Amino acid sequence: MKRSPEPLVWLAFSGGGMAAALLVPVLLFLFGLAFPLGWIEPPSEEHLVALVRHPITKLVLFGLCALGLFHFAHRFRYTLYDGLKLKRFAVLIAAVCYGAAVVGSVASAIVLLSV
Amino acid sequence: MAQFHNVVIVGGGGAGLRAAVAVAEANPLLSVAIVSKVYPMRSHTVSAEGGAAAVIAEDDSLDEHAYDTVSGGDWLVEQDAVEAFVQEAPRELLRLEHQGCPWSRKPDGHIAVRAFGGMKKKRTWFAADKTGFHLLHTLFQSALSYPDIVRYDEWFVTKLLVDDGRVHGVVAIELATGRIETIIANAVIVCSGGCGRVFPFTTNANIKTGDGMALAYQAGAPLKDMEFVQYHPTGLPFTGILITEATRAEGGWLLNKDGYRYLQDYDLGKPTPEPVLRSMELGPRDRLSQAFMHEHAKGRTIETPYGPIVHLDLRHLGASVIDSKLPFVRELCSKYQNIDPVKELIPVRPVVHYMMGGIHTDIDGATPLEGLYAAGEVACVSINGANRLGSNSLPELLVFGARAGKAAAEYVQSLQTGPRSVVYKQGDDEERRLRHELGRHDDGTERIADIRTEMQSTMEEGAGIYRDGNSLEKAAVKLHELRERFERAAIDDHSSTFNTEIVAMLELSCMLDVAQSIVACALQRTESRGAHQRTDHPMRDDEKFLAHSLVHRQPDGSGRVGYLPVTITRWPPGERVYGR
Amino acid sequence: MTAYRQHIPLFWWLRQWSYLVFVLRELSSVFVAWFVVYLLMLVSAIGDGTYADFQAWSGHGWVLVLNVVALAFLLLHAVTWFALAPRAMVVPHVPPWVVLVAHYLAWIVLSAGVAWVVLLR
Amino acid sequence: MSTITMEVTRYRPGEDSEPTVQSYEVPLRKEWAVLDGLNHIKDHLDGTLSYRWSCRMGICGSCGMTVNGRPVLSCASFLVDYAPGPVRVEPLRNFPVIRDLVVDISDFMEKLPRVKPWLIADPPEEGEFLQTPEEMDEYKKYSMCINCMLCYSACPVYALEPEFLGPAAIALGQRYNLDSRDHGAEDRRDVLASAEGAWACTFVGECSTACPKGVDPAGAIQRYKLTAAVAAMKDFLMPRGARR
Ligand SMILES: Cc1cc2nc3c(=O)[nH]c(=O)nc-3n(C[C@H](O)[C@H](O)[C@H](O)COP(=O)(O)OP(=O)(O)OC[C@H]3O[C@@H](n4cnc5c(N)ncnc54)[C@H](O)[C@@H]3O)c2cc1C
Ligand code: SF4
Ligand code: F3S
Ligand code: FES
Repeated sequence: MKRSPEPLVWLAFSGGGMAAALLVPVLLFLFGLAFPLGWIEPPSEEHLVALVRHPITKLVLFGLCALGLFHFAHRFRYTLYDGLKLKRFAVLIAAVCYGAAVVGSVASAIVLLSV
Repeated sequence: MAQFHNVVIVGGGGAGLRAAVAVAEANPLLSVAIVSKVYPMRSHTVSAEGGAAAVIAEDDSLDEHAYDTVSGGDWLVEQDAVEAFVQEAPRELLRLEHQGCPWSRKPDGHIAVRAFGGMKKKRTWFAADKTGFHLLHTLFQSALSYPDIVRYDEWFVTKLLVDDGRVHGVVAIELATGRIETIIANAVIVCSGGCGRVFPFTTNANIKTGDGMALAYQAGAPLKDMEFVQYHPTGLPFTGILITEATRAEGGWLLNKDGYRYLQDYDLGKPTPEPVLRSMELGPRDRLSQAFMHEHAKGRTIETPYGPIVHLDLRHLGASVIDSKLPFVRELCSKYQNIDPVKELIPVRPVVHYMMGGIHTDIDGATPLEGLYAAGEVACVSINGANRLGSNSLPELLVFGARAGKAAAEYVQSLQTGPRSVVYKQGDDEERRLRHELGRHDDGTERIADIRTEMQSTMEEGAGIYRDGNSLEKAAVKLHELRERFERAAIDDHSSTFNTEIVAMLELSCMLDVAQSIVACALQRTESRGAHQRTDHPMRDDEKFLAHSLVHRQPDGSGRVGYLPVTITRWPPGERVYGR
Repeated sequence: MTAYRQHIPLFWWLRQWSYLVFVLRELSSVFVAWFVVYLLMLVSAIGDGTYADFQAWSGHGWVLVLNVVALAFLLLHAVTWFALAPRAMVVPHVPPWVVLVAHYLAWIVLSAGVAWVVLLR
Repeated sequence: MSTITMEVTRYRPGEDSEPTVQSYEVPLRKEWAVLDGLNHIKDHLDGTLSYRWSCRMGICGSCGMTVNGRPVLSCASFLVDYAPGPVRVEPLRNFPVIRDLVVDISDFMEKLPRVKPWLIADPPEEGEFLQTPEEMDEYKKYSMCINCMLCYSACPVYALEPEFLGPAAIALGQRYNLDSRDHGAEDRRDVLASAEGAWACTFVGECSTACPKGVDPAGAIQRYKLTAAVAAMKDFLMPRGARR
């Protein structure tokens, strides 16, 4: 029986989509706009250090990074297929996209473990 | 190169699909093919709205269904066929349920039934108000599970091949390519539907042009009871789109221009707020359409650019009943009439709806021509007699489609010999004729559409709800003239790819045959019965006319009308009583 | 039969507004990826003790512009994602609008929670 | 009487190497659908125009066309809504054009049986399957498909990936999967959950926008993805034999 590996990547894609929708806007707003622009007084460095060293934070952030990257990989893969009519390079595109997600996930694990 | 099948079915509507499955089930070794001028799921069965009658309710009985059918048909009914029909109908509808048809349900999960015109009990199964749609798609989709049923989709049958008093197949054109093919078969089942398009104002789809009736007629099989054309009392003006009888079964009222429920003046009972079976708005269609004509004569209808109308009032049913039981009616009214039946009156007028007559068959769908079978609206068994009851047609397609399929499968098994070479020659001749038609009439002087329009208005004027000797004579003369003008019709389109003009021409030729046979039969029947109302002979005449008209085509194209006595088993002719 | 095969232009999504919105929605994924990169830079800056440098860098005009665009795309992502949810997740006996509202509620609660944790001092 | 210009795509194989546009003036009447305009052309102006139609009440699914760029049923779209015009009438997109406004849908007809759109179940010995109105609501809208192909015409994935099973076929598979009487979900899974099945859909959602019968194929497909993903996880976690 030929079954496609698609369910796995799709679940990762969906998980990432949900995580990104729920968490990224607020994080991006705070760290990307509000703090740099001084709209909100940024928290102290000690607080942040304590926060990212907390195992739950590490776990959540790792989940967000890895799933987010798979979300990206999956969607971007289809955007290239359809948006630019590149389906003929399907194998290459899939390898590059998911490859990037795997590498990125490993990298985020290293970063998170090293803080 | 010819194609070969044991059984060829002309038409992929309800009757055709059911017949095909019946053949396949009777003998899986047989090769069965459906040839249809549209994809099966586009067939006109898809438009049926209201429901399909079959006895399942506790308080109902087969005898009552049979009696309603016989009296509804004004006794011009084969009673043995009706008995078989009422008995097999529940089985057929259940079979569809088992195949997935989404019949509307009671809260406890059992099949629900609704009232219908002319029926004494609630026995009409329904799938909201898209019964035909669900029925056809269920039949079509479950037929896909029989991979051995071959389909010729979008092939137009132009001729039945007959040799030595036996049918040997058909000739058909593949529309997409213009390819003309002789399809040899041991038996042919014609399931090509009705012929409403012979009239100008009809609920019928564009494809309902009576092709099968004409094919059989041309091949030498007689047509039966062609004078009985049903007008449905409630069609939308301009489009002719049907507003189903289920609206009245759910409690809708018919109002004249004074807001008066005028049916009470026509011996159809007394008005009550709740619908009463076999009474008022739930009377039979012939009587309701006739009542409209009388109201019109009295000046109590409303004039519109699309003819006189009365109103159908559903407002008191409320949005929830309309949305759950009649959603399609609401959709159609808002789309095509720009009104909301929850708040507004629906303008309606009688509209040509159904052909009681058709190819003469026996109780097994067999015609007098050996190897030729027919079922569905194209056929006349007859269970419908002089007036069909609403919701009897869908179960009829199934019951007699199945019977014809089974009978054809048996017939084919008993055959020894194949066709003689003359049959192939006939096929070649037909191909030559069609090629000639394609190229012909570059210099033609008549437009097909004009002839068609004139034929339609001729039929409306001469053979409408009320007719008389005079109007029919005139119609006959006019049709003869149109037939001659048809020979001079022009064809603009000489392409062999999807040539819809050639199709329109072939259909017009069929419709002219059908129109002529309707008029011929109506002229001879000097009585009034059911849907055939002669103002010059207003009474029913059982002495002379408790008999089916049979019209045979003569070599000169005219029809010879004879009569066949009606089979009476248990219900001697009586008075048709409604509302009392 | 020589059927004519209709041509699909490379930039077919410019043909119709709804297709364009679709492609933009899909492109939001690029900004999700960008955010992951940005987040990891932030985290490693916090770990290295170079958080101040990171803050200075994130105040650069182009970084800000990029983040504004990214935020816009993420909002598009979130809104379209929630709109889709009730169609994929059909919960028995729960009408679709409830599923939709539940997602928005979750969004608000989580956002508030994250802000609280981050800003807690 | 006022008129409106209809710009109709013509394509006659053998004569034209590619489609051309022909303009016709037709009466602009309040009641007229685009289809009535075409019928006027066919009957009175130009008998060579080819298109499909039958029921003219939005139920047979024959008359899909692209009108002013959108896939619609031409019998259920009205000329006045396009006034003052001109109205562009083209064949449905994403299908080969056989002639004028007639497209080749044999691809769908070949795909449809693959999803096994029939009830897979053993009927009860006697009487009907019981099914409550609520159970019927589970699949009802997916059973409303008239096979009009507007969704295929609207779907860019189908345009680019003709192998894609497509919105209507998947919705019809789901119609049976979600029917309380049916036990065939497992039989349909190989096709529906293949790479050309539900997974190929990227949820453009235009199929549901175009659908004239409220089928919501986009929703059906998303739902199926979730079901299929869960089933795949179960396969992964549980040995074969443990499953039904
Ligand atoms: C609007 C409407 C509502 C109705 N509602 C009800 C109802 O509620 N209850 C009820 O019982 N009845 C109802 N009826 C009547 C009933 O629907 C029809 O009588 C019935 O569906 C006819 O089915 P059929 O199979 O005989 O033919 P159709 O479904 O009309 O099929 C005819 C088939 O023959 C094919 N065909 C025709 N000519 C050719 C040719 N030359 N070559 C090849 N193929 C050909 C067509 O392609 C088609 O597949 C209604 C009818 C209408 C018009
Ligand atoms: S899903 Fe809708 S648009 Fe698609 S074929 Fe069915 S009815 Fe037409
Ligand atoms: S438009 Fe196409 S991509 Fe999916 S949601 Fe509909 S099938
Ligand atoms: S003609 Fe039947 S759907 Fe338009």
